[in-house]
Amino acid sequence: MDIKDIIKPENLVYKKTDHMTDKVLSYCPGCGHGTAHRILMEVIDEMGVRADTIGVAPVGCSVLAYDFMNIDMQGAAHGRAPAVATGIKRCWPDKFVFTYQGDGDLAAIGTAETIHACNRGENITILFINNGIYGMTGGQMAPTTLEGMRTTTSPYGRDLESMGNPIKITELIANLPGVHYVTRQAVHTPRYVRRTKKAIFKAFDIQKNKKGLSFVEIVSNCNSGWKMTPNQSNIWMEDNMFPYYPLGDIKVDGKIINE
Amino acid sequence: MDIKDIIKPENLVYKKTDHMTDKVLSYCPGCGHGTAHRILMEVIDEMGVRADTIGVAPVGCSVLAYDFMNIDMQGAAHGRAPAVATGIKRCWPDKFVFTYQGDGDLAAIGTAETIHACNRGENITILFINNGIYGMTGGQMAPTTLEGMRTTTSPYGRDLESMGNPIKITELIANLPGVHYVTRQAVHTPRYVRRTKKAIFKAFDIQKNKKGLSFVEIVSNCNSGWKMTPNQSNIWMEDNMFPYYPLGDIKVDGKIINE
Amino acid sequence: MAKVIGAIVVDEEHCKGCEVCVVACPTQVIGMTDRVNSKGYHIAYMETPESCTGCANCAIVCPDGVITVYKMKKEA
Amino acid sequence: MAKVIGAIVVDEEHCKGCEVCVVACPTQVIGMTDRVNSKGYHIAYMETPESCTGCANCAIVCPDGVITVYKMKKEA
Amino acid sequence: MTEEIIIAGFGGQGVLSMGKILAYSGIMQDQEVSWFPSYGPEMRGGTANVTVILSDNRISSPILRVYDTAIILNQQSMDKFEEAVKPGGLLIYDGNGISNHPSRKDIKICRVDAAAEAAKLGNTKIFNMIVLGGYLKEKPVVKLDNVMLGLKKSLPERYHDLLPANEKAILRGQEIIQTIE
Amino acid sequence: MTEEIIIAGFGGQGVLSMGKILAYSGIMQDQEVSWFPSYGPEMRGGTANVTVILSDNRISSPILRVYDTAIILNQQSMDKFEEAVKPGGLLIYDGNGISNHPSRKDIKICRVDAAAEAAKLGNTKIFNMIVLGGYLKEKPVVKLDNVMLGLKKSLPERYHDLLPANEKAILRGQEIIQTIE
Amino acid sequence: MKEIRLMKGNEAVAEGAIRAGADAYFGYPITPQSEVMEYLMLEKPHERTGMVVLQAESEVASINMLYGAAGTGKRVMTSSSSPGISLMQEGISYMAGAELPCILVNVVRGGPGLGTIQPSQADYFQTTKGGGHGDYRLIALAPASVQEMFDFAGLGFELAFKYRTPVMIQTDGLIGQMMEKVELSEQQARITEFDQSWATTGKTPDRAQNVITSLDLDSSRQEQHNIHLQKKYQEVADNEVRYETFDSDDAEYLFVAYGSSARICQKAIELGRAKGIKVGLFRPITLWPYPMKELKAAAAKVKGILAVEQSAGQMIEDVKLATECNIKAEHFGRMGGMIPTPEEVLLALENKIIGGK
Amino acid sequence: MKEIRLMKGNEAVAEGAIRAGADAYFGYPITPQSEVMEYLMLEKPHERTGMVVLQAESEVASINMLYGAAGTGKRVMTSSSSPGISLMQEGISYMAGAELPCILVNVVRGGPGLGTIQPSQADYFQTTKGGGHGDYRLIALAPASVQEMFDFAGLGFELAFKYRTPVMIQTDGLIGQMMEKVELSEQQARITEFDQSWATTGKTPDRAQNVITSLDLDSSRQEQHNIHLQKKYQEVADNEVRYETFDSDDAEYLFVAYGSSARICQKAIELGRAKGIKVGLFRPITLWPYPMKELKAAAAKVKGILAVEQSAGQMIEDVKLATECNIKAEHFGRMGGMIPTPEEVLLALENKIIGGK
Ligand SMILES: Cc1ncc(C[n+]2csc(CCOP(=O)(O)OP(=O)(O)O)c2C)c(N)n1
Ligand SMILES: Cc1ncc(C[n+]2csc(CCOP(=O)(O)OP(=O)(O)O)c2C)c(N)n1
Ligand code: SF4
Ligand code: SF4
Ligand code: SF4
Ligand code: SF4
Ligand code: SF4
Ligand code: SF4
Ligand SMILES: [Mg+2]
Ligand SMILES: [Mg+2]
Repeated sequence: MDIKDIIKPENLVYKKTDHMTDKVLSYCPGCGHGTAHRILMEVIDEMGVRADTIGVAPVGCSVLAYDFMNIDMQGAAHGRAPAVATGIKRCWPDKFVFTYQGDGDLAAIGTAETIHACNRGENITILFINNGIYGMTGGQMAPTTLEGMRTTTSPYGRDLESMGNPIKITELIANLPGVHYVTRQAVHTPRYVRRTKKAIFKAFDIQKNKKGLSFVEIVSNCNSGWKMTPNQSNIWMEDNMFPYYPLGDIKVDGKIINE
Repeated sequence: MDIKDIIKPENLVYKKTDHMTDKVLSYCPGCGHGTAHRILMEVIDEMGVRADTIGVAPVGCSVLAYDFMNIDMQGAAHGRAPAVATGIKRCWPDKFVFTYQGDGDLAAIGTAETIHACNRGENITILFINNGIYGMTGGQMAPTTLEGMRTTTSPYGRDLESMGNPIKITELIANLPGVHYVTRQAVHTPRYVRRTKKAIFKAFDIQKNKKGLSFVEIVSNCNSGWKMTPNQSNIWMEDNMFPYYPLGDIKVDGKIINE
Repeated sequence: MAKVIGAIVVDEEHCKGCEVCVVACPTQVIGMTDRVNSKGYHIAYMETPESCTGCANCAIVCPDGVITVYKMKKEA
Repeated sequence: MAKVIGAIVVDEEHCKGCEVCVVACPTQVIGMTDRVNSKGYHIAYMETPESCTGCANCAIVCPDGVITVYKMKKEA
Repeated sequence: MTEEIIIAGFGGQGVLSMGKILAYSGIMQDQEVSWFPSYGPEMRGGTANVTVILSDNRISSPILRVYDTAIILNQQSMDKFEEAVKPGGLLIYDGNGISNHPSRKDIKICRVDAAAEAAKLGNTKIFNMIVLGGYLKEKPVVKLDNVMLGLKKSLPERYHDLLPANEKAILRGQEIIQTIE
Repeated sequence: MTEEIIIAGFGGQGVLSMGKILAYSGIMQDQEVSWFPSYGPEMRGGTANVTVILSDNRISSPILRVYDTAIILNQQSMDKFEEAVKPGGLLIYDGNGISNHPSRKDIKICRVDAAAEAAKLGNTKIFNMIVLGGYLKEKPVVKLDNVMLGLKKSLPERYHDLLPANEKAILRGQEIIQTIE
Repeated sequence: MKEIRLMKGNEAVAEGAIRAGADAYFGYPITPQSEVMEYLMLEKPHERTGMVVLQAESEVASINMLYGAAGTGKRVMTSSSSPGISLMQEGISYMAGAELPCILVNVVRGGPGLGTIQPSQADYFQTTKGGGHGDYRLIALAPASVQEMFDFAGLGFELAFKYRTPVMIQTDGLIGQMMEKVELSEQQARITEFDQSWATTGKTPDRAQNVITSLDLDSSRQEQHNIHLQKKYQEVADNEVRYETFDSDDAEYLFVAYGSSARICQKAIELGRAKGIKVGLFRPITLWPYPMKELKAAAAKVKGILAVEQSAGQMIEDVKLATECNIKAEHFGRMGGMIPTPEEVLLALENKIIGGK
Repeated sequence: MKEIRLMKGNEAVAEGAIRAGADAYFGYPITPQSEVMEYLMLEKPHERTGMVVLQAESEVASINMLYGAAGTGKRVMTSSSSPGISLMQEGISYMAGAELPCILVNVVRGGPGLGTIQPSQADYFQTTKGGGHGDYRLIALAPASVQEMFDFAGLGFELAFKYRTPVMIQTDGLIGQMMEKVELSEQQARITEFDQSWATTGKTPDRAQNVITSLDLDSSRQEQHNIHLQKKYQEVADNEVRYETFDSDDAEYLFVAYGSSARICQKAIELGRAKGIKVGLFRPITLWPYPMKELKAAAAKVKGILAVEQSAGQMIEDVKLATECNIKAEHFGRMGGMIPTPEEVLLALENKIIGGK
């Protein structure tokens, strides 16, 4: 049977959503940012809420997110996306507002804004891409960098004594009463992509029902920063990141899940 | 027996430590700041470590702490005391370094500096005076202001929906591995003053032994901001603050205490 | 029994040759071309098209979203 | 049996009249003067000096640290 | 007409609100007014003062070095502001707690023992209204009607039952003020 | 002597390090040098270029509009920099991936197919050294000895075993470069 | 009937914002301006007009909340005092770069550092020359009365939206804390149907996505953006200069002063004229754009200028640039929260300008 | 033997700090200056000299760590680029107010806002006029070569401690990212026995407590403190002006430019002189104190000045103030990360100054 017979509009199974623009993603080959972008846009597409959605891009590799997500967006200052989102949401309580932030952005310079938006229970969704490094600026140590991990500012490996502990900000904010849903996911295999998409769906649903803040962490690779090929980096991530940042729901319906 | 016979140097039982200056405290009558200052100075006095101690004052009612504590001190920018203390301690690892901070200072504007100094496990001591209000600036709502509490910026009572939840920053930072000792105390009765002093002793001892960060919260009154007499405010504090901010050790020897 | 058969189309100019799709395909359909596109990247392609089930795993996981997937029932 | 007897000295100019010491004293020794100091504050004083045990509770809790405490054994 | 006044005393004496009532009264009779307080945490337990200007014309500087009238309610303020009264001006003070009485000869000095009077009346809250009454006796820059209107404006509605007591206090102040030779 | 060079190509082609070796070589023979790269995230997968200046005198501007020599390693760079060669100057390029070959008549144009050669030698890492060799054949601005010293300086010690391969590559570049009419 | 009230400057700017139809206020307490938010909270503007008021966790959060809300086309305001305004500098630069309208209020206090809480005008440079990074300008309005505190809220929004740029209301503890009579204008409706051509309110099928950003990694496009900004600033400079003069017609000497210093100078003029000194006042109302041409013209008619500013001498630079150094011009000021008296100001004129060589 | 290296500007300032005996560096990554901290981390200065290097959680934290360490008498440095420097403004004002010595490095990029990561000089106003609040000044050194990046670390500490004031090394992405030959000076020992008369190192019985603060709620004392600061700044202005001239002896026209623009102007001079245009360069090395007298003198000998700056025109104000508007002076610059070429600069001179009326 000829392939041409299969490739027909009526047989279409999967195609990039038109909520993504046609621009070439500025990400390195194999970087999880692209996948995360796409499934987020799929959710907005499938929920049919583009006209009611305002996204907030961070400063990080995804600083140009608005070049790729074909929705209304604002570029926030480094770390301040939750404050920007608060400003938007308070004026437009019926719109969907999300932030998309890296680990440096959310867990270093933006710590106060993150904690307080969560504590106020702003009815927004935070997407948190944790790749354990500052990708954008060339691979410096992030608050989430693992012990012993080499980065350009921890060239001999992160030393807990002098550089502090990799922070589990997600577990931390889960303790705040204003936070309704907290989960940690990944996008490096089809299975996890599907799960993460479901989590994002859930987060937007919570926002729709005005139940408070939802927080979706995506543990992701930064093959450039980690100095690996994409597939190597995904394996390394499973072996090293997931044990420290275990995947799964952390808080559901306002209640922390205790394993 | 005549009182004059009792009031003799050899019968002296208690006297303000000379580690306090003779200046009149700038605090309102009955404010807990004064007591907290004094027992802190007593600890430094009794440990004999004045020559090795550098304190960091915040911006808040205790902005002039250095006028009253007769030790070397720095006045930090609002909220930044933990960063200032980090700067000092990293250069002088063998000195005792403490910060003395209000709830607005530590838990609002200074959230990021607090969390990250704790997360790095800086070997310093943080004294945290939680009076549920911004005393200095005239009684505005603080992050720790209780639900329903009236302040100049919550004149109809704190509304959780729009103003967020009173934050338990102390429980939050107790989750961070760099933090060794966390306790919540009070200074409104002699019994609690003695306990709190012991806690401060312990904190300085931990610092001496380089075990990591110690964090002593003191739930205190702000009778001016609360618009009560001092004794009224202390009763109100017991009835309202303590149930939400329960006293006692939260983390000891690096382990969280579970009741 | 009707067997399902699939096919993928890779946007060759936009493929970045990351090979994430290669390991994601449950039936090892995908290989990489020797030639490169104008950006200098090798390109994913169906090396064994007959094994494609149209499961879309490759497309779902492709960071650049350059894979389109088709599927039809093939009469046995 | 040697009974203990105490006494307190209040720095009158620096007392702020907050009355925290009053409620802290286990033997209700302390009262407040009618007169005020130059700052306009009433001043804590020993209303019933004979009850003072020199326990220092008042001094420990005085926010302004203006109480000095003395104590001696009184032969019964 | 322009009247430039400083009112100075302890934080709790109602200095600022007295100035506010005066300013409101001026507005009630279509005057220009300005009111500038000392502010900030140093007020805590310390002194407080407020500069009030009433004028028929646009007011230039809201802060001044010399005043037509100084109303002085404690010793610190006396030390600071006795010299600031313009020659020919007026100084009013409450004798309570004053150890060094004013001694200038080129100004008019009046004494209104409002603290004692308020204590006598068993209502320390009206202290500042007694002082105000004394002042208005000496300088009727605003009409009593307008003062009462001003008071009404500046008091929250729930306190309006206190208006009569305040009026009485003003009248009492007018009675007890005395000129010192 | 002053030689102003632009080296331009893809991010992964070793453009910056080639410039660095050149600069180091200059230092080895006591010249003044400057090296200014394009920088930042737009380099990610994009183009990279570096301006290198070697001179016997203090160097003024480290960035230029026109160059004595342009070394061009992809089509984008060709589009951008062919015009930037000074009349009488030199343009060296690798033909791999070039669709529009340079056409200027007022400059010297040389081609060094380093990519193909490197592939032939089975070591893509020496690509830029082959190019460098070609350049040095045309403009021996630095002596080979000094280049080798420069290489040594700019390579971390643990890579010093690669020095012979690099030297060979330079020599090979000198052989394969050809002038285009 | 005119609605007249006795208000603090801080309260007036808050009421002015409500009445101008502000959509949101985000702020953080700091003396001497905390009454702005306190007044708003007490007034429940959410019930009056639907206006949102939120106490942020810091000034950094405030300015970024402003950014977010402004980016959706809303009329937003914040207020702070010197140290808090310094913390906002990154955000202010972002808002200028992203062309977001808003009102910032700086109730200046004495610096540097924590300084004092008393009035000062030492943030002139910060506001007019660029406290943040990059080439941008703030329209800076300097009220000299409580009435203007009220009025400039409305004017501020008008200018901010006309030019899509942040407007600073630059005042100080004196104007913020003092009470004066204010004539209130009527409540303007909040604008709910507005020009959303640039605002991020949700992409609808009939238009392309809207993006709010100050980033363009492509330098030549970034330069084009900067050229666009500079053109806009030129337009503002051409059209929005505001100033006022007093007793300047026959003046031989001129005070140049803004805000509270202008008020003090007016009294000094009264005192001076009583002594026979013909002195007038030139009062810039817009600190940027500075009334360059207008001051130059005014200066041409006098013998000397005393620039009075509660600072070590900042505005004097603009006075010199405006007058092209063609006239004797000196600075007089007090620092650290000290307010000059009218007498001092007059004396300085006599010593530095009239008596000076 | 001289130690010679090929280094980036960013690396040179880091190595310069180590060799000048720096005690600590606190910083946060940002392009185009991240190599400063990366270099330090790689060099393990803790092992070389005992110097502490810590990556902070933000620029706000960095500057306040600096404050703490500097308050104990230590030699401390941070570096950042425009948006990060804006975030430090409160802290910088505090350090100036508390009279704390330190080195700040601003590797300027295009703004406003997030802007671009390419070189710019548009933070001149921020650094020289006061980005933070209150009356304070930074000593601002503008290196024009990698060698000076190295040298000015040492010079910076010297000046910072001589005057107890923060020193800004104001540079840009061009100088930070380019490599040149650097002659390294010898390692200076870290100073462990230093003047602790003011530093907070723990109160000993032989001295009163030391306090580091910028607060004084008493305005008259705060004013005294400000007067003290102003006197100090005057002393700096009198003694620390640095500048350099090129080809100015016979020049009929002058470029005035600092840092990377000065380098570009030098090439423009080569091109200009080749065409017979007698043009020279006046290069301020200290941006504050600005070489006022020196530029005035130099200007007296020429027909016109072109101020070249990668901005919309900031330094031009100081050029005008220095020359008292007595000479034709125009600004030429590019913005948003665009670097002018020597050819453009020369053309601008020909059009705006030589050809202009
Ligand atoms: C105020 C400020 N400080 C620093 C930077 C530089 N900067 C840009 S992105 C970034 C970190 C990015 O890391 P992360 O948030 O983890 O995102 P990633 O690139 O890894 O996705 C930094 C420090 C900046 N733009 N602004
Ligand atoms: C950057 C900055 N923002 C705001 C302020 C104003 N301010 C001074 S103290 C304070 C809050 C004090 O409250 P808290 O920390 O709880 O201390 P307390 O007075 O209650 O002891 C604020 C907001 C400031 N000084 N600096
Ligand atoms: S640097 Fe890392 S995070 Fe950024 S695009 Fe590349 S792989 Fe992704
Ligand atoms: S305002 Fe409150 S916290 Fe401050 S001194 Fe008074 S009682 Fe204490
Ligand atoms: S995952 Fe996508 S980009 Fe990567 S190789 Fe496959 S098709 Fe190409
Ligand atoms: S659709 Fe499924 S089977 Fe076909 S190539 Fe993709 S992953 Fe393989
Ligand atoms: S010492 Fe003890 S008994 Fe004596 S007055 Fe004080 S509290 Fe009372
Ligand atoms: S507690 Fe101290 S200040 Fe308060 S009344 Fe007693 S003695 Fe006076
Ligand atoms: Mg990251
Ligand atoms: Mg508090």
